[in-house]
Amino acid sequence: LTGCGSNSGGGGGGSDSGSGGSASEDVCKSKTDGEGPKIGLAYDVGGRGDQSFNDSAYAGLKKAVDEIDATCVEANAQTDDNDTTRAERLRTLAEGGVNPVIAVGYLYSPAAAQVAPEYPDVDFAVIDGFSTTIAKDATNLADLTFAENEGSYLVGVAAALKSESGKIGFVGGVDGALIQKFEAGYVAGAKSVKPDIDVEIQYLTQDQNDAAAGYENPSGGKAAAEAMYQDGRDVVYHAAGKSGLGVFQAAAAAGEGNWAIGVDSDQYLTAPEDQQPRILTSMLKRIDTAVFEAGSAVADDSWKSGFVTYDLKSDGVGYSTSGGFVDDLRTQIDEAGDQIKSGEVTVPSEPEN
Amino acid sequence: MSTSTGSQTHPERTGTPAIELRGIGKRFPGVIANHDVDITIDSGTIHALVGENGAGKSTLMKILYGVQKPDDGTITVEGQQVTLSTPADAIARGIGMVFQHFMLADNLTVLENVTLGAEKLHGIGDAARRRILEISEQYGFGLDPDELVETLGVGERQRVEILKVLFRGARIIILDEPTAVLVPQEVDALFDNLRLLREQGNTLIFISHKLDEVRAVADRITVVRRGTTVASVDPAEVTSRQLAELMVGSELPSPSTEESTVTDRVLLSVRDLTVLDATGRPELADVSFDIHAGEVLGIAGVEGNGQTELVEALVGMRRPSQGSVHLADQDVTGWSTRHRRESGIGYVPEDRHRHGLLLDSPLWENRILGHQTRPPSVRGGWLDVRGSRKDSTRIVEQYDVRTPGIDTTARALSGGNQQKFIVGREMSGDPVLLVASHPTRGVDVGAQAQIWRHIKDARREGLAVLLVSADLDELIGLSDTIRVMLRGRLVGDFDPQTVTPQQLGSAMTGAGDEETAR
Amino acid sequence: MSVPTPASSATGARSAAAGAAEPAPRRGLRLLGIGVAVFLLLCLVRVVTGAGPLTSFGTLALTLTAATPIAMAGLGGLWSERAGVVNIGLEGMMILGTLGAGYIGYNYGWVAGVLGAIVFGIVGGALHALATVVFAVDHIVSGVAINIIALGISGFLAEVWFSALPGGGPTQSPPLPAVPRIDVPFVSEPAKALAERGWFVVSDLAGLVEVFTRNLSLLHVVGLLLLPLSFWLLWRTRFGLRLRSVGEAPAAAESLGVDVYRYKVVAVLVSGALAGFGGAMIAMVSSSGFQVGMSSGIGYIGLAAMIFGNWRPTGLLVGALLFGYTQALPFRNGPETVHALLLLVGVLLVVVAVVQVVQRKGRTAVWLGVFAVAFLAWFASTDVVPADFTRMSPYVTTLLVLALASQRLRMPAADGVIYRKGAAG
Amino acid sequence: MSVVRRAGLVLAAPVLALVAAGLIVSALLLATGDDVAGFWSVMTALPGERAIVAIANQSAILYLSGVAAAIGFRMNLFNIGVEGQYRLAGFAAGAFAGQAWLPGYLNTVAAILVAMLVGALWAGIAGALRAYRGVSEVISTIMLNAIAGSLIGYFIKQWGERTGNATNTKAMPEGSRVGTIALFPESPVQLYGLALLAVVVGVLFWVLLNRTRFGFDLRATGASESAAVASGVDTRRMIVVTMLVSGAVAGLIGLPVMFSQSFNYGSSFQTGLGFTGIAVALLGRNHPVGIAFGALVFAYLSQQANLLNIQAGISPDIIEATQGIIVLAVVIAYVVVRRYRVRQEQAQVARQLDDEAPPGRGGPPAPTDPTDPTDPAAPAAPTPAPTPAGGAR
Ligand SMILES: Nc1ncnc2c1ncn2[C@@H]1O[C@H](COP(=O)(O)OP(=O)(O)OP(=O)(O)O)[C@@H](O)[C@H]1O
Ligand SMILES: Nc1ncnc2c1ncn2[C@@H]1O[C@H](COP(=O)(O)OP(=O)(O)OP(=O)(O)O)[C@@H](O)[C@H]1O
Ligand SMILES: [Mg+2]
Ligand SMILES: [Mg+2]
Repeated sequence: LTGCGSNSGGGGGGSDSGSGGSASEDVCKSKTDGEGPKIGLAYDVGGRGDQSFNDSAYAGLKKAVDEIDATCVEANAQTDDNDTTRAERLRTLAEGGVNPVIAVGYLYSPAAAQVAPEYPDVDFAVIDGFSTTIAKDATNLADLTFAENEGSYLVGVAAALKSESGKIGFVGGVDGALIQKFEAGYVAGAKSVKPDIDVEIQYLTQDQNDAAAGYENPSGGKAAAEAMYQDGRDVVYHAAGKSGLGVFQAAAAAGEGNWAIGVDSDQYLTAPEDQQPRILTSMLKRIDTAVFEAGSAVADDSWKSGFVTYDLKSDGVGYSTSGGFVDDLRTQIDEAGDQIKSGEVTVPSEPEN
Repeated sequence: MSTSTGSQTHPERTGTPAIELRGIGKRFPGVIANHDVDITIDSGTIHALVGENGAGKSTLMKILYGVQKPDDGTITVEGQQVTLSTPADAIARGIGMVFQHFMLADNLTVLENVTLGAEKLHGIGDAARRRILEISEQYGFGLDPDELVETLGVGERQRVEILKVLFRGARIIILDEPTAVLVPQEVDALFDNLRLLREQGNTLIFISHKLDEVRAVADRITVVRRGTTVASVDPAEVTSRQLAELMVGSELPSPSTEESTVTDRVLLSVRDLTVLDATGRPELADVSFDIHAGEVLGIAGVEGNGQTELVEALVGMRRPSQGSVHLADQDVTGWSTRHRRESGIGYVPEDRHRHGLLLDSPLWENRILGHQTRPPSVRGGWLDVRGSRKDSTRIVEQYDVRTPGIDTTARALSGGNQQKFIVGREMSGDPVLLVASHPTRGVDVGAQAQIWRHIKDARREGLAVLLVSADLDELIGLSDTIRVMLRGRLVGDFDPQTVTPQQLGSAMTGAGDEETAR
Repeated sequence: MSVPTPASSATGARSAAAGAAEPAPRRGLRLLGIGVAVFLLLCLVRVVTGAGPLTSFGTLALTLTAATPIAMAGLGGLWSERAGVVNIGLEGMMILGTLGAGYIGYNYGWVAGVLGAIVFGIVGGALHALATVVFAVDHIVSGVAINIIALGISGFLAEVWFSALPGGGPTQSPPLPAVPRIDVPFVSEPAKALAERGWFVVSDLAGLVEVFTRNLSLLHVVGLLLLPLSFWLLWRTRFGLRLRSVGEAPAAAESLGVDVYRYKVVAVLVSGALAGFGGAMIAMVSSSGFQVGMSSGIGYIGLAAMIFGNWRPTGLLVGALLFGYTQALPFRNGPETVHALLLLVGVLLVVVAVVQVVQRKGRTAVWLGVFAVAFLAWFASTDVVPADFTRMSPYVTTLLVLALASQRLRMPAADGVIYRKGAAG
Repeated sequence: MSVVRRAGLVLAAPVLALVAAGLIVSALLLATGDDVAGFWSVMTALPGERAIVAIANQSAILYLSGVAAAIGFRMNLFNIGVEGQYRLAGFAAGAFAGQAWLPGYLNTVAAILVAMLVGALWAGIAGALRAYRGVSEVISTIMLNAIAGSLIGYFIKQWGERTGNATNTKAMPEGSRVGTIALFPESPVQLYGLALLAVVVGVLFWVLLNRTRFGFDLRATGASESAAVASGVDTRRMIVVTMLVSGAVAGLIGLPVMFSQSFNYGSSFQTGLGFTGIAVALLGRNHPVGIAFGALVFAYLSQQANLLNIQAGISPDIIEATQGIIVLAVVIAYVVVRRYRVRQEQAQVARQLDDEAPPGRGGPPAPTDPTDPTDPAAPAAPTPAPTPAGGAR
């Protein structure tokens, strides 16, 4: 399990960011020529700087720039996008001479499925996507998906082990299939340690089309987590993008004995100093790896189309150890990880009811 | 009678004149509201200003009060030449003005309305309250400082307006048509107040269309025509008729009765009509009357005694809690406004801007208003634009509406022309009943006569008319029967052939005998 | 509101007269009475249902956090509309406030941040004043445009200002310095202890005391004080009289020498300042950093609270608290507490229905009765409200209250009316 | 006023406003050190075939949204609920079409009707609350927007189906889908079939407003409620009906994309159109043609925003700010131009009066009909010849 603890910063390999640095300078603007591939990255709503999902993708981009001499072009999403505007964004990227085009977020699936066949010479990838279920024959299209439930299982184990009150919480962004995967894994992991553990689930919005309320709502995250801590829940895991920053604020305010668990990248590394002591661990979803590998695949001509799953076995998900707060629990967590890898335990991907 | 050229020849009562206006001119886009105006107003006098609608009286007074800036000319107040760019400047010079239309905030109390802008004098608290009560007592206004203005009647509002001026210690007081909404008794009370004010050394400038009043109270009368002063006369030396002819520059008509056209076919029958307000107090109580084809029933009354409610109940804008309305043989009590209008009720509303017109729509669209379900402007669910335009042209011609065309917006017309258009519209489609509320209010004499003529013509054809008016001469001149409304009830029944305005006035205030035999 | 509203004159007219006549002190007393009664009922429901969070410190604290920015926006609306300028641009001014708090607060500390937010809000207000007062543009159009501009500008400038900062990003500022919080010594601790006992009324009251004595943000204190201050300024001073007169009868005000434009401009600027201040609360207290789009409609809700509160400070506070409370509940064991709320609503409806019967308003009473039965039946037949529905509670509650309360709203008479100088007379 | 001048005046405002907006935005970009030249080269670049179609598509959608909002605005109903109405309606139509209870295009037509019905009902709630309980539609529609979002979330969780990480309604059958129209044969982006709804709605809106009794009543109520009441308009009914119509049109907003592209309602459903529609309607002065202009401007700008981001590295948010600035600049320009026109018109009225009135005589003439029985005999007293007052002149 080496990949999980070490070198797992959101900043990836050559990250030069300091204690709280996330997105200091923009590598795509500062570097305009390189031998490697020219990568086009279309962000999800929220964009670079969310210190989790999108930033993780950016970290992969940066790693590609640093390690394989890639260059890059970025594009931001807008809240009122529809499939056509998303497709248009991908086309503009493709026509700008980039290869591959990587779209962050499953919302790009229909758009990528439509655009990929139009540009057979460009490779397309969708993080979390399902585009290849729509464009089934495209050979230049890949969906880079993750076994978030497996990673979440591990932090669930950590949460249950760390909790003294026997009450823990989960704050999700949008109540939908994707985040429910996090929830399901987390709850399963926790119950595997303490079967009667009390897990409170809060979603910031039920409205699937309101990504802002789910993922860009720190005050909502703070309110939800605050309630949980006040209710005696001592570990809260979030899968809510930027809203999670509010969860950390609440954890810091709740003080000693209360913990928060980050998501996507190692959020210990990007958190302000006062919050760091409260961040137990983070569920790592190696979007950075996926982005980097997609770039490399184009460079060395090894593109794989179809679904590419990043799971525990392939180090595509995991947990972080920065801060050392789970050092005493690592054996048990890793044991759980091994059980998953060996297939002994199958982690559910949907909540029970 | 004598006329004088300006004030030079006029003997001055007390030293320096209070106001001297010299060569005042004011142009609005395309309109010369005032030009070459010269007036001298002596200190301690009541000076009246008369003139047709749109002659420029109000504009002139607004200039004197700093609301509008003159383009030319000079203003001298008590011997000192001044520039008045805001009302605040005028107030500082001791000038106060009561506007033609009430300038009151309904949702504020009397105290707040009075102290507004003059807070420095006595604050906005108890000191101010005491001062208001003092003035109120001195002039017998009987006002409660803490009452909301919206609950006051017109007479009381008028007194609040005057109180506002007095509170500021104004020595020169302008009153723009203060009597338009008052009954004779209230007018008398107002005049007593004016005389009292004059005795105390104040100067009063007073505008009115009611020439008898003007002659009764003024020390000097200046006539304004087409934006300029044309004469300054001594009230003792002119008749009202002469004054009026000075105003328009020609001879005048007046309302006059003629042989009765009343038939015995009852067209409108109202029985026990009662309308309650929000608190359940009756605004209209057990009102019953009939109007026959060819009959004009005049309703006299002090404003706020239920005339508005009666009219609106007849037109269907208010729901009666009790009683019935029959139009010809049909019970229309439960009908909507639209249904009633379809069945032949024409309606000339009291407030033409609020109820009669779409000010920013062209005339031909205004032709459709109130006739949305009938030819020639509408056929089925569809507008008949051509029909409407054609008929608008007819109205414009037939009713002498002064306008460049039917595509002009209603707002661009003067009040009198707007009113003529409304009357023309309501007369089209052969109504069986015309409900006319103050049909000539604020309309100048020329237009007034035309409107009267049209009403009489239609009456001869068998139209029934309910005429509500504050102009007693108009009521007496047009009506076949006059009834008086007091506190929501019909209290008197008069024959216009014999009744005098004074008799009507006392019935309207509840002072006189309730029943006068016909 | 704003646009000369059809029904406000059609249906509103009858109620307006009734509502306005009541003298202020009596109205205040009555409101207080109703407040106490509702609170007691709440305590009772808590004891009966065992839904502790109904009056817990956490719920009340969160209520305060949610309600104060709403109240600030509402107060901003109050200032502006009392002077006759409809301000639907509050949302935009609030967004500018969050941006100001983020940029200035990050660079110069929290005090500067709050002031920065206020200044940014004032900039929004100035734009609105320029458009509506100077250019006589329709108030709604100007407000909508300002909302769009503010959102766009905040996103644009955020990228310029924050992208390169550690902890920042194109859509967010780095964490901002904390605003001090207040603990009242000798009160907060005993209150906390008492509140945790779960005693009927006593503990509930203690919870209430605790909210105002423990961990109370300084900005919230200031914000709450701004309400009585505004009341005093607007209803007890010469300045306020003039300002309100401009919203009631601008022509009359001008005829008495009041500079109508100046008061309108001042009111709209204050409005912007208040909205900006609310933005500072969102960025620095509700959360601890600027985030694009973080105002998320609070400006509109504030406007709604103001209308709800009949263009009065007390009323808008009640509206904001109601909204904040129902927004806080779902976070506190939502399915159960919102379920308990059903009982409260049911009982309240019964009470109001009885009052209506006494006042002989049969039809209203029947309607209320039907609703009351429905709520009570819903309460009795279920144990929880599905989580999906709990988040609707602020919105549904607001609609219900407005639909069932008799409408006695009265907006300033010249609200939304475009006034041109020289129109007096 | 000549036709040319009239047309010039109509065009003056938008042109003035666009120039002003351009200057303001350039200044802003200069201040932040952005690439102003790049901005203009992107913004003024002639859109390619694909972009033209995309703009047409987006315009059509925005037009529908603008009309939905404008219907309310025309009678002073501030329906900010278009957002919630079209989303709920889109969901209902998607769910209905997915069920395929009816064959082929029958299903399509029925789904469109369902969308209109649901949109109308959701707006109707606000209308009824306003008409019968006096609840401000501003508040109620804000609340209903939020409720609609939660409601859709609940329904779709209960009955939706999962595709990867997304949850959608069931895809509608092939036979019920509406094809696209190829404006350019080569372009991969084609015009949504239901974009033509915008044309239909536009024409109907114009006819409704200007040629029907209902439209007249609606405009009259908007122009002066009191006058409308006096003319027999039942304002309560008008409020409810207008909200119903507005909501029904709102219901159409989501359909072009759904029937030609996504074939279901799901996570990628386009939101925010309701709010943009308000701005578009206001920009177009609630006029059928004006709204088209507004929709085109907004669609063009957001189309270019994508490019701006990728090609010039400028945040697309500047485009949103630009849209707002244009709205404000246009209304200010309109006010200025309108004042000018009113003054012209009044001057014309005054000229007319001057021409008509015989010189040297003031005021309107007395009735001239000598046979008029109401015209009394001339007074016995001779009319005094008034002396001109004052020494001036
Ligand atoms: N604000 C204005 N803008 C343009 N024209 C105006 C304005 N006010 C007045 N006028 C013009 O000036 C003329 C004089 O108007 P004014 O109100 O002074 O008449 P008046 O003598 O007071 O009439 P009335 O007896 O009806 O009160 C009007 O006929 C009108 O043409
Ligand atoms: N505020 C204003 N702005 C522009 N024009 C005005 C204004 N007020 C009046 N007018 C102009 O003045 C003329 C009508 O003035 P006004 O309404 O005083 O006439 P009137 O005959 O005195 O009517 P009324 O009897 O209703 O007072 C119109 O031609 C109109 O264009
Ligand atoms: Mg006039
Ligand atoms: Mg006048």
